[in-house]
Amino acid sequence: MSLEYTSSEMMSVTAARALENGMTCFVGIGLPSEAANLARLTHAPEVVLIYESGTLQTKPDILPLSIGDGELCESALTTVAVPEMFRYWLQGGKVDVGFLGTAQIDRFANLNTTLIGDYKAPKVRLPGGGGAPEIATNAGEVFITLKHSKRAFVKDVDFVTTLGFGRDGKGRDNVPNIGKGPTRVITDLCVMKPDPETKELVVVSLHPGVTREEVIDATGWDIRFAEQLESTPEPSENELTILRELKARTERAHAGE
Amino acid sequence: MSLEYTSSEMMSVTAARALENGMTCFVGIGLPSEAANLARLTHAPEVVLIYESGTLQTKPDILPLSIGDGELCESALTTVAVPEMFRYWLQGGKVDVGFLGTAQIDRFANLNTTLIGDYKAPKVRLPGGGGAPEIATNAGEVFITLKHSKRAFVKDVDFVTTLGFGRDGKGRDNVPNIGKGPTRVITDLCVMKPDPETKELVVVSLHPGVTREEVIDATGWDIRFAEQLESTPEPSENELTILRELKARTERAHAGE
Amino acid sequence: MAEFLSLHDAVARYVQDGATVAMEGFTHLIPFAAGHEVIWQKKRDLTLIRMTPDIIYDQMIGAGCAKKVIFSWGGNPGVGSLHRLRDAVEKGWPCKIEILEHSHAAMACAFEAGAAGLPLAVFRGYIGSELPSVNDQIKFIECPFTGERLAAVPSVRPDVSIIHAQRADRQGNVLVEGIVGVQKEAVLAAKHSIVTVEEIVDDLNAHPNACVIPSWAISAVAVAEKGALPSYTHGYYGRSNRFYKEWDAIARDRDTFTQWLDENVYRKEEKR
Amino acid sequence: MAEFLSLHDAVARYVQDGATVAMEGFTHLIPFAAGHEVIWQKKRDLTLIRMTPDIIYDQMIGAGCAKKVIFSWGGNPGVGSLHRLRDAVEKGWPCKIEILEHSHAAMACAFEAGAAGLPLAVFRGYIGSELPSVNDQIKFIECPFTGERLAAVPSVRPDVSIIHAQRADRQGNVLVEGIVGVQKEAVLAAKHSIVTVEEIVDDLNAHPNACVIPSWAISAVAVAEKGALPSYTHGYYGRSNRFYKEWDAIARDRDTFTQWLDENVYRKEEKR
Repeated sequence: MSLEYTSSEMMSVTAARALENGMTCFVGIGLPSEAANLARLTHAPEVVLIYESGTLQTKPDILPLSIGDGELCESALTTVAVPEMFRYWLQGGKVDVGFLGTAQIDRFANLNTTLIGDYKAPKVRLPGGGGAPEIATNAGEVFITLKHSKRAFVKDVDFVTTLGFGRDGKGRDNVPNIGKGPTRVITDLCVMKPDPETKELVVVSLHPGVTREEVIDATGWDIRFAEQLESTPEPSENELTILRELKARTERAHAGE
Repeated sequence: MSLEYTSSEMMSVTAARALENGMTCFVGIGLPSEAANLARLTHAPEVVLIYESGTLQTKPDILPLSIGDGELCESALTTVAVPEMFRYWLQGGKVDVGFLGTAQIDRFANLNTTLIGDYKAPKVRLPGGGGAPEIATNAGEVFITLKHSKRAFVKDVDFVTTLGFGRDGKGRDNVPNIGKGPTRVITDLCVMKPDPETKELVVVSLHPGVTREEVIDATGWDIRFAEQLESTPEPSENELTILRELKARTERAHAGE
Repeated sequence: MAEFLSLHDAVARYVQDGATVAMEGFTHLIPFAAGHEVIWQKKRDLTLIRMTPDIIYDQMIGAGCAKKVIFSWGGNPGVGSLHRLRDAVEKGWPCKIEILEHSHAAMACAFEAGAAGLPLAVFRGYIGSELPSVNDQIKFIECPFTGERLAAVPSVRPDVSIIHAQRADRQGNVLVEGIVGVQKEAVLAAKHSIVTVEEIVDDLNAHPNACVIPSWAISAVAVAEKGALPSYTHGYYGRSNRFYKEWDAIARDRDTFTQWLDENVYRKEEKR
Repeated sequence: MAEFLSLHDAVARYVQDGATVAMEGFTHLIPFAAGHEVIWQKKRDLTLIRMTPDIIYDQMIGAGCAKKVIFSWGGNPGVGSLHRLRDAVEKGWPCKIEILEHSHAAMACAFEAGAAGLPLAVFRGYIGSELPSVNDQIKFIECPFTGERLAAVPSVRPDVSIIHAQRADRQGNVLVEGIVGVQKEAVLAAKHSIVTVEEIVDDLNAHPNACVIPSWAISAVAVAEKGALPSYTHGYYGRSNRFYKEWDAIARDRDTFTQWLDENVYRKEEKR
């Protein structure tokens, strides 16, 4: 039996599966938040979700629109001040994985959420760094999820808001007290991991039905594929049902006042 | 009509009167605590008392034995963590006056609560600095209260735990972001203030019935007296009654388990 | 002791043209009523500090109150861009504004350091980021014990901070509850502070370790019922996610924005 | 996730001879039961960190557990000296101990910095004090923005921290309430941590901003009813001021101390 699902759903389910039960995860808003909560509602009931608004171990029933929705506080174990969140919980080394989205990512998994073009005369001004620069360096490792496109996957980001492995892949070498950095990138087409040596992103798994050509066309550099290229497991019926219910609940809640 | 009172009572009442209504006061345990609470229960009902245990704006009904008695927390506006107390409230400049006791004090109002003798081979080991070193520099000004004796009032302290005006009287000169330092010392014999120029302590007021000779005999340096030497006003009946009730309540409470 | 003032009088007294102003509230408890009062009083040349400028600064920037914005994430949460901020930065409408941008960790630590009376915040940050190349206020120091290179930023010390909170008692002590963000830090770091509250009560009924800001650490308390809408007040009313989404269309265009401002701030405030 | 262990097993597993140990509780919630367990298990050569050594470290020092004490105020609060601490420092009984002393502000900031994962704490302190002349761990740095000279001390990073708290839920999340001191910081700053609690409950019933330490930030939770006596537990029982006063006579003399230790720790614990 083959299930019907969208590439977005495939991305969310794959991203969710990256989280192991019991991990502490510092969650970015949007796709990471969707994936992290799906993980919590499926295979990882004891995953600990932390949002930068200060909400520790939160269990929202609907996805937050903002990083500080009331739902996050009401369902949290406790809520701390934002300086404490960044100092004790993130910088203090209590976070296993930072889960981030981005506007632009390059071959060394550097993230740009600052701007497109030149800093002094931007073509497009993006929201900026937010929590990402320190999440990416203080968390044990980093998962990144975003839609695959040539605009997003560029050879070199216009601006390194947030360190992946630096413009030469060596940005974490010999830096004390720094996390492993991005260990996987989950898109709607595939899963990528950094090459253990060069730190360049390599496709390790293609989603069902996706071709190498599609990935190549959607990537702004000469993307490499792992020798043992895998096929990403399909979503289960249970995962899809729970994801769809979560999104439906969320939509209903946000449509109201 | 002349009231009967002890020299200790005279000291407490005089120390209490130094606090103005509405001041925020960082309170040391022991004599300062007694004086500060007497002030609150008499002429200064809105004096704000802060103890280093994190209790903000506390109104204990009995005097605490320790700096962190339950009474302090139960009667406080709120209780914060100790790092916050020292960072936001003291170092953050929210304290008008630090009220301190001491074991030794010298002519420049430097305080020693560390040891008598040499640091490596002390004759008497005292408890140490506690909150005093930073209370004395971060509070707007400092009041000091202790019993007058030649052992306590020495020409040069054995160890400067806490800055008065330094070993030469110039310890606060050109230091940025520092309080005025000790502005008065209240003993069971007299009130002293630093000379505006040299910062050496000068007796400005003698308690009723106390002679210059008594002060000279109880002071370990060649103590000076102000030209306009005043006589400290006597305690009022109301002050004595309230002080005695406070001490009686405290004794009863501490005698129990 | 905090003085009880009308919001009008509090803003008139403490928000001066050219001042450095922090209006905080991390998604929750954003002081919109105070922001509208600042717009209505046509304050100008403000340096606006906020971790997340949000709609409140988008409105103030569009209304011409700002000459500079210091921030760490400038978007409409979950929706998209802040169009008025972008129009000011990119095209100088209604006036040119300067921006200085940080990361959240830097600003959170800078507020903490401001509350702590320190000139700088030290933290492990900005490693490998290019933000230090466009923000000359980011420096690095060496730990004298370990030799580790750590980031340093100046502390935040606003002329005036404005926050919204649930309630004050009759002495002016304020209870903040829920997502408390950097609000207490903003108040303690500032020379002056205004707190708007939903209501004044006899007793805060706060638990022993509640986030209570004492009256003597606040300049003015002003009642502003629903003063955080379209943001929310935990225990009082929810966030208008709908308005946050609608704002995108309103703010996208100078004319619709101007009309909105006219109808919802200038004329509404005049009716008071 | 915290493991529920007996106090015996928790101490046996996490407190190793030679370890750096912080047992915190600022007058309130001092973990006496855990201290007695450490004595009973005859742990040796510990570096003991505590802002206020209090009776708990006086007992541990007298029992020969310590080789070094790091502290900022070493007295019996409201009573007088810690005679066992003094006897060890001045006369080397029962063994020589080294002391390293700070101010409260320094240690509070050092715990904060430890919790924050930093190698150092920076604060405005030790101005004009002679403590830096006897403590080589106190240094000064220059603010790169203002040039101000500020104090720096290494952060506190214990091998194990032990605190006492009101209660844990069945997942091992812990509520601390009242005078919270540096307890949360001590736990977060340490490699391992033991929390003793008065009781285990189904629901902590905590308010939104309560001081709750999540289970996953704690190594072990152990039930120790009345585990803070003669210190106290807010909401459970009061401080035995009487015992604090009585301790002065007990501790003044080596023989009475040894007898007290024998009767109240060694033999009492054996009966378990």
